Amino acid sequence: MSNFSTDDNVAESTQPMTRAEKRQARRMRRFDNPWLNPKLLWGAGLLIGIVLLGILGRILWNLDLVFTGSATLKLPPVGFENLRRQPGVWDHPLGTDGSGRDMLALIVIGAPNSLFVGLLASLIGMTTGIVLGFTAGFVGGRTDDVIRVLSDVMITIPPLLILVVFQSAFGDVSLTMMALLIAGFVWQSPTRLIRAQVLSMKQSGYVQMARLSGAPTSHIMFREMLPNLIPYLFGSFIANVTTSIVTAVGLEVLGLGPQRIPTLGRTIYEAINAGALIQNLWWWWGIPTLLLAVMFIGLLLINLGLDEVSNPRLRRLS
Amino acid sequence: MTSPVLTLKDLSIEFPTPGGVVEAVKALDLTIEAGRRVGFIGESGSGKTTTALAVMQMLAEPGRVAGGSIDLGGTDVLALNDEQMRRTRLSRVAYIPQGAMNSLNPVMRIEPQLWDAIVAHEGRLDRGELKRRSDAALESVGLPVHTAQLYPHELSGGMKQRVCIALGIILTPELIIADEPTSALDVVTQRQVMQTLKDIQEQIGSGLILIGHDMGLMAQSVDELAVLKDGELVEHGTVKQILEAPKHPYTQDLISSVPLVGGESFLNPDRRAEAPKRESREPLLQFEGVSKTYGAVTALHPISFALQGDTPQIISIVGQSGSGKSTMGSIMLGFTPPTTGRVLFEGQDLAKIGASQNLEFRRNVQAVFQDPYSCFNPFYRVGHALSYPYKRFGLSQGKAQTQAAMEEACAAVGLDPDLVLPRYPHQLSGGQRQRLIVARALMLSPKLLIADEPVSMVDASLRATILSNIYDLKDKHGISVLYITHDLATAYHVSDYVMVLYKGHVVEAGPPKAVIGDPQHPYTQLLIASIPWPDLQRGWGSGLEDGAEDTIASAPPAFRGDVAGFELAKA
Amino acid sequence: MSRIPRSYLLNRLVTLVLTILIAATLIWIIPRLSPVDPAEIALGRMAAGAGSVANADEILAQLRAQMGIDQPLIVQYFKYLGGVLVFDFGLSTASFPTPVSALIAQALPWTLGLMVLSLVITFVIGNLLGALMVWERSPRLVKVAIPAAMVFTSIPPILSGLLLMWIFAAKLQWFPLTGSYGLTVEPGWSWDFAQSVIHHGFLPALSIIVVTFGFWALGMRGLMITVQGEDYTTLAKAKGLRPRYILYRYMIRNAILPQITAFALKIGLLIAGQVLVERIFAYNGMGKLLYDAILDQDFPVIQGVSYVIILMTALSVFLVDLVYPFIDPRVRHEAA
Amino acid sequence: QDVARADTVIFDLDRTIKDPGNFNWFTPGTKRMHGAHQTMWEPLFILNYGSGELDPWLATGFEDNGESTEFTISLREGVEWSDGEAFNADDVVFTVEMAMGNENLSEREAATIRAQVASVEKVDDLTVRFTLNDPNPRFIVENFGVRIFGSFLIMPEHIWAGEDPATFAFAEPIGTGPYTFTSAATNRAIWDRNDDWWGARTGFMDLPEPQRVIFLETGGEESRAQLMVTDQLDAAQNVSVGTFEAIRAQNPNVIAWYADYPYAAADPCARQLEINTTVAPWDDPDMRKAVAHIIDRSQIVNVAAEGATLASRTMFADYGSMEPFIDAVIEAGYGLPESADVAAAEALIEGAGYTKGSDGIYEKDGEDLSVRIHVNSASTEYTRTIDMIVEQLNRAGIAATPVPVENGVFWGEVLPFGAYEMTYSWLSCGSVNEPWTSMSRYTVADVVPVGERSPGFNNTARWDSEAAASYSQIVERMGQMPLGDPAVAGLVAEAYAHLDAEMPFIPLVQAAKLLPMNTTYWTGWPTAENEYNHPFFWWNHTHQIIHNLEKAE
Ligand SMILES: Nc1ncnc2c1ncn2[C@@H]1O[C@H](COP(=O)(O)OP(=O)(O)OP(=O)(O)O)[C@@H](O)[C@H]1O
Ligand SMILES: Nc1ncnc2c1ncn2[C@@H]1O[C@H](COP(=O)(O)OP(=O)(O)OP(=O)(O)O)[C@@H](O)[C@H]1O
Ligand SMILES: [Mg+2]
Ligand SMILES: [Mg+2]
Repeated sequence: MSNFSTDDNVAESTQPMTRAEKRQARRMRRFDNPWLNPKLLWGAGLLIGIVLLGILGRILWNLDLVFTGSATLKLPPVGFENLRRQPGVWDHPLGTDGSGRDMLALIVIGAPNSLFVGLLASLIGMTTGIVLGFTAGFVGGRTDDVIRVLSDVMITIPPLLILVVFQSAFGDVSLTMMALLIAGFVWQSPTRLIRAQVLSMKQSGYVQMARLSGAPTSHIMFREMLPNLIPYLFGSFIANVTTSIVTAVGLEVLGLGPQRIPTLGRTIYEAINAGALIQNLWWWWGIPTLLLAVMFIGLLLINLGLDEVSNPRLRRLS
Repeated sequence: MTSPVLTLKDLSIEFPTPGGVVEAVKALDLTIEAGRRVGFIGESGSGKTTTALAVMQMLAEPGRVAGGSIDLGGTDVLALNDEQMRRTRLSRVAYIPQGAMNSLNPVMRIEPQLWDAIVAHEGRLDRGELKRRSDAALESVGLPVHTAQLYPHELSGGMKQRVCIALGIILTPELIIADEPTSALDVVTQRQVMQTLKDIQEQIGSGLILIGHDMGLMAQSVDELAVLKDGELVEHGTVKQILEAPKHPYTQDLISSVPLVGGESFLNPDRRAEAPKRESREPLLQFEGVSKTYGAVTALHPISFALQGDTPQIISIVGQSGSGKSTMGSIMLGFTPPTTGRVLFEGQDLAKIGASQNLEFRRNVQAVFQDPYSCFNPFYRVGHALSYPYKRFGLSQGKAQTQAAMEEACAAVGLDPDLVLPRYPHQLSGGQRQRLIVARALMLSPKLLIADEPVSMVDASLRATILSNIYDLKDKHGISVLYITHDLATAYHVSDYVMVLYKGHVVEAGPPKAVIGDPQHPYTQLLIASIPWPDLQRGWGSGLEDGAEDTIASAPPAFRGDVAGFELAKA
Repeated sequence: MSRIPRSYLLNRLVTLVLTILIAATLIWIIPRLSPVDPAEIALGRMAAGAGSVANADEILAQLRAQMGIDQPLIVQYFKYLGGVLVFDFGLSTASFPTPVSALIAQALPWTLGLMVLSLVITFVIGNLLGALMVWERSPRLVKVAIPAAMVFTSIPPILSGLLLMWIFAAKLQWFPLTGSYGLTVEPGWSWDFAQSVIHHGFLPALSIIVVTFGFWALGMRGLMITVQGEDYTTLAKAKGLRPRYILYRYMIRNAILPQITAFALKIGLLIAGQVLVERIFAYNGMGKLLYDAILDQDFPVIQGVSYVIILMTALSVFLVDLVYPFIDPRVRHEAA
Repeated sequence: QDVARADTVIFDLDRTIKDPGNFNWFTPGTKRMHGAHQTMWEPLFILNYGSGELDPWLATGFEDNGESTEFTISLREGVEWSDGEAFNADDVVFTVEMAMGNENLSEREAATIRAQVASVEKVDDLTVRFTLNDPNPRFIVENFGVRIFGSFLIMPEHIWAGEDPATFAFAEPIGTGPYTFTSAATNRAIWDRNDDWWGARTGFMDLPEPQRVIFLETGGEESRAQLMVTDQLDAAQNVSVGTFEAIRAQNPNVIAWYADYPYAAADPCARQLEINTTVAPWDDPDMRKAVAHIIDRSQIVNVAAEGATLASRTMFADYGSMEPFIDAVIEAGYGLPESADVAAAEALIEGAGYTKGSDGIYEKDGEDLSVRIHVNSASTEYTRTIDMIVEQLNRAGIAATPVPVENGVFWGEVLPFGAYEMTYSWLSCGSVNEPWTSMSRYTVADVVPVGERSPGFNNTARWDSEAAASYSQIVERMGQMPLGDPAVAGLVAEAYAHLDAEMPFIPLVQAAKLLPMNTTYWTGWPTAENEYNHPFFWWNHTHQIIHNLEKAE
């Protein structure tokens, strides 16, 4: 009967013992192995689902259906009817878009693409953040000043500007290029935060201890400091994947992404451009949005789960 | 006869954990009368805090009261609902938490933090009334009224602790629970704070539970003692009863192992071995006019000394918190560059040590840091902290030998290596960690060991064991030790030479028997007087009186009795 | 603010100016990295309208002169810097010869009004919800509902805007479909106008709020968890304070501090992110201006808008730096 | 003052009014599309797309000196500016001379006048004479007849005199039209009827019925559709077929140019595939013809355009006034079929020495037959059509890849410099009532090497063969003939033979604009059945539309 519980199940302890005990036992197992965190597992499951969708889809589905005019336009998913009273057909279980492209094929290709952009951008951004953050925190002095001003400046420059210039210069961007560009806008916060962490860790007992043990700088940086940042880096990475995906989709929805490669953002862009809402072509914008939401929930759950893994205070029994 | 303010009947508290249910408190029976002071004493983890929190109904997850009852002046605490319990807190039972240093909201001034407590229980009052009450509370704990306008970070630890006490008494509760209110404070401040607490408790006539593990402090502060061990109440009686005739072996042990200035030494004089000879003729460590300033604060005034180190010695540095002890240690390690002067190790200027000599220097100079909590990388098992430097300094001759060395070092500080080494730092208590750090330093057998409060977190009996181990090893391996502490009693026993630091100045120095046994300088006298003795006959000194500050500041330093191998330049 | 030491102020000012200078330089350089010739593009755009252009060379030379790109780069650069200081970004190429500053002056009030307001609301709501996710006394429903609501964050703002438009403007007709004020309302200090502005701003603001509050909520959650474990929270409870009071004055008050810095840092990014919402609601703020400029490849306008965004970000960071010590008494104005 | 919705007509504006206080139409930007040249500034003539005739407006007629080097325009009597000043020859001469004397006035109409006119003089108050640099039988329709979008608009001398035309804002604009400027903001402009309009007084025309005209920025397809559904808009900009059907399902009062497919009205710029004739293997006319055979126009119509357009039969826009010339081409056997003839294409490709590889792609000397098609990414119409064509080419054995480029880059750097192999565009745009304008855009006179800008964006295909030379001669001859000369149709067919033989570009489909029009408040919209003119209400001819509107019961 404590007032201190912060988790969802405040009322639990007043329940009859038998049920509570069973629950308790289950939670206890979970507690024992933090990685068996249900949030983490669910989150990872959702993301793996997206990847599986990509893999299985490539094996089992005819990807040539992503081409314009592969089918009747604007067919609804199976079991629905569109405004023209055409029913959905099993040849295109999720329907087709306004150019007669198969929705299933579109998402089989598009969803992993969107995830890929997010992961890659985040990976590059984090790596940059780690390198710069460590350098700034460790070397200090001028280098620190330069890095700080640089990240302050980069935080102020709107990504749109760079993308517009890039597109007018090269006409089109590839997924990788897109990821690189987005990475240019997600490295600043990791840099700032890692720098702060490194500065505080530099003062911490165990770094002092390592110095006392005659450890070289590389050892201190990579063997003493870095491992402790891992939970944070993971969380930050996941958060950045989300940001990157949202940024990518935002740019794609502006028409500023890869032009020819199906991604979820681009599909939504096309749907909106074609007036899919008023035409009640909900599957056209709804399915990619749903997948984005799934990805987002997956990432969110992983993030929450990682929090609990790395922060025992959250890992309550009740 | 007064009525009891708190009656604990058959109280059991448990924490279900993956490893099974921890019974933190087992069938505790205790009654506290109004106006009485009861001390809870016992080793770390014995359930002192848990009991107090149960009374507050603030047990940490997943703890729960498994049985028994808590009766607070006629109210069954366990039957209260959330709102009733909220109203009970502070107005009827006040809790001054362990670690009061961080217990104040950093972004609020002191005054509103006092006011909101009143308002939460008595509703809106007018400003003048609030101000009158809060000023009265602050004054009653001996704080100037203007403190109300300050932010917590602008207060010293002692002041913060007193604010917490002021908070605790502002609604004149029936019961005050103070959880180790002075463990983070130095002796001088501790005395002042305890005095304040006692006075005010007497004034409002409430009951007081004082939690702690310092027998001396208890002897000086409480009427009754409750000795806890492993969640069980092993002994309960008046202080007099317990001090004079402890029944339980644990209590007996607790009382007998308290080191006393002038008391019996806990060291083993027979074990003195012949120290190996040093090669270098240069003094081991030399300070040449070293000082350190942080902005406007002068942490250390210029000081010069030379430690020859041919015969290993223990030099103690004592002083109040903030007197510059750790700063001095850090300068010796080369972690903090001195503002003026230079530090020489075997004739080599620390500021000019190159990368190649660095390893050699590190090998020779080791340290035990003051705060053992942060000294272990949470990512690694604690064994890493021991084995890494051992290998790094080329002492290791294979895995098995390293393991053996580690085990030996653990044994020397009273730890079971099998139990401790494979654990992660968060699985160890503060005391265990501190001992491991000592073990690590000993294992590396340096020429110079800087030990900054190496035993502050362990209880009295262990403290004696560890210090005597250090004492033995110093001779065996020829280690000179700088022992930084504010525990004058241990300094008295282990050291060859004592320096008393006051605001960065050495105010008194000499052999311990002279300096601590017969203090000349008013500051040293103050320190000695502030020690709480576990002896009811002996009063708790007079403490800092008005004008004492000036006396201390103006008194000339007293240097007495040289010791061979250590020369302090007398400025 | 007499309490701010001069040396600190000076230091911050130098950083501010330096940041702005470097950023301004970057936005000048970036478009010039592109191999395309802006004059050719401008000419191309004329042709795109009509399918052909007579006397192209003459027009091209004119365009070059108007854009100032017939001068050496270094001259262009210093002219640009000089101009930027007085908010002179040259003339828009797409609606020549309107000065970019005039376009920005037209759009800025709307952006400040709507975007900044909704950003502030998002900030407040996001942080509040994030705090409730952690607070021990939040109803269970709240704790489930908030993470569920955060799913909206995955929706592109344009889609949320369209959905809201579809429901509240088209179907229910509670709010107007487009514009920043009524068709026949004349701008001015009248109640009619104010009412109309609020009525029109509601949906665009809502579509921004819905998709962005999640970021703040998530950040706040982490901070609250830390604060929840602090000793002062425990003591607050032991003081018998009302839970809600503890939430606001002890927990949120402390947890929000880092969020404020983050807000200042993100302000520019957030404005630039709302481009499409402004577009679909035909809400003529900076976002819409930027969107049109992107479509028109109107670099002076893109530069001008970017510069204003940069300025806003840098200024808010500067302000937060100055104000921070007042909201967090532990931090002092130190030049470092 | 408040005007009832029933007395207001609301037009859609697809862009922001960047500078609502500026009505200087000589400088670029949207300074006349939000009502200025639809309600306030009237043209001298209006070209009727149905009949090909010039309907007189502020002018009553013109005379050609027979060599098309001198034109004399007669102005209508009694025309007044809305401030009461008379509109006369002085205004015309003043405005034309202003355009001629100011290189800075870069709007297309001003630049064209500058390029064509040698001098202008006032004959009397209602007569103006233009002398041209070169003979140009199309001078009037090109400059004063609203042939495409706008016309050279006459400004009041008594206001503009003494102002610098490059910077004058004309913030309190006046015109001769039946509406006067009331207010404008970035997203809308309001015009109110001038009940004292000269036209009604002189009997030129009745006062138009709408008391107020509003041009409103709508923000995109979805919102304009919603506005249309909820009767907050009377005429909308282009929407897709699906959107149109959805609007109509919710608001049956909404109509379009045709009552049924393709709904949309043809825009004057028919779409085509440009082929750079200097790049191998597309320098071979057979290869170009093969591509033409592969392309299935009906599929483009049905898929890319969702049925909202028609396949092009020739290079021309399918207007009533162009019918004689289109017929001439088709009768001569040069028209294009709607569907593909892949077998014929294969024969041509194999004839050029290619064989089909195992991947289904043609090869020669170990190299795949491939082509990169540049496409302007500004519109989904462009990209969708090219997607379709790329598909068709790939299926037929040509490895085609699309290269999307941004609008400005496309027009600024790709097209004029010939920096493409194939591209989707509408470069034969121009003819709406006579064939020369379009045909003249492929003459050898405009051929420059790849890497130099094609003058006037003409013949970017760099078609420069013998056939091209013969073609150019015929077209040149045609250019000298007066408008309406019956011999022209024959010459068109003759010239078209060369185009058909060498295919420097491949006509694809008509460009279509599906403009929803709302009959809830107003009827009398231009439709195929009521074809007083085309429905592009952002053009200078919108005066006609507004005069035709009638209140719905
Ligand atoms: N949250 C918890 N989860 C599991 N066990 C706990 C928890 N809190 C306390 N315990 C256990 O309860 C027992 C009593 O702890 P308590 O904090 O009361 O000790 P203490 O006597 O106050 O010690 P100290 O002197 O170190 O403060 C310990 O064995 C501890 O391990
Ligand atoms: N890094 C620092 N920056 C600023 N001031 C410091 C710093 N380190 C120490 N000080 C100041 O120097 C003085 C001496 O500090 P030091 O840590 O040496 O005290 P100490 O004697 O070890 O005290 P304690 O017994 O509390 O450990 C104090 O006033 C302290 O505030
Ligand atoms: Mg405790
Ligand atoms: Mg210290």
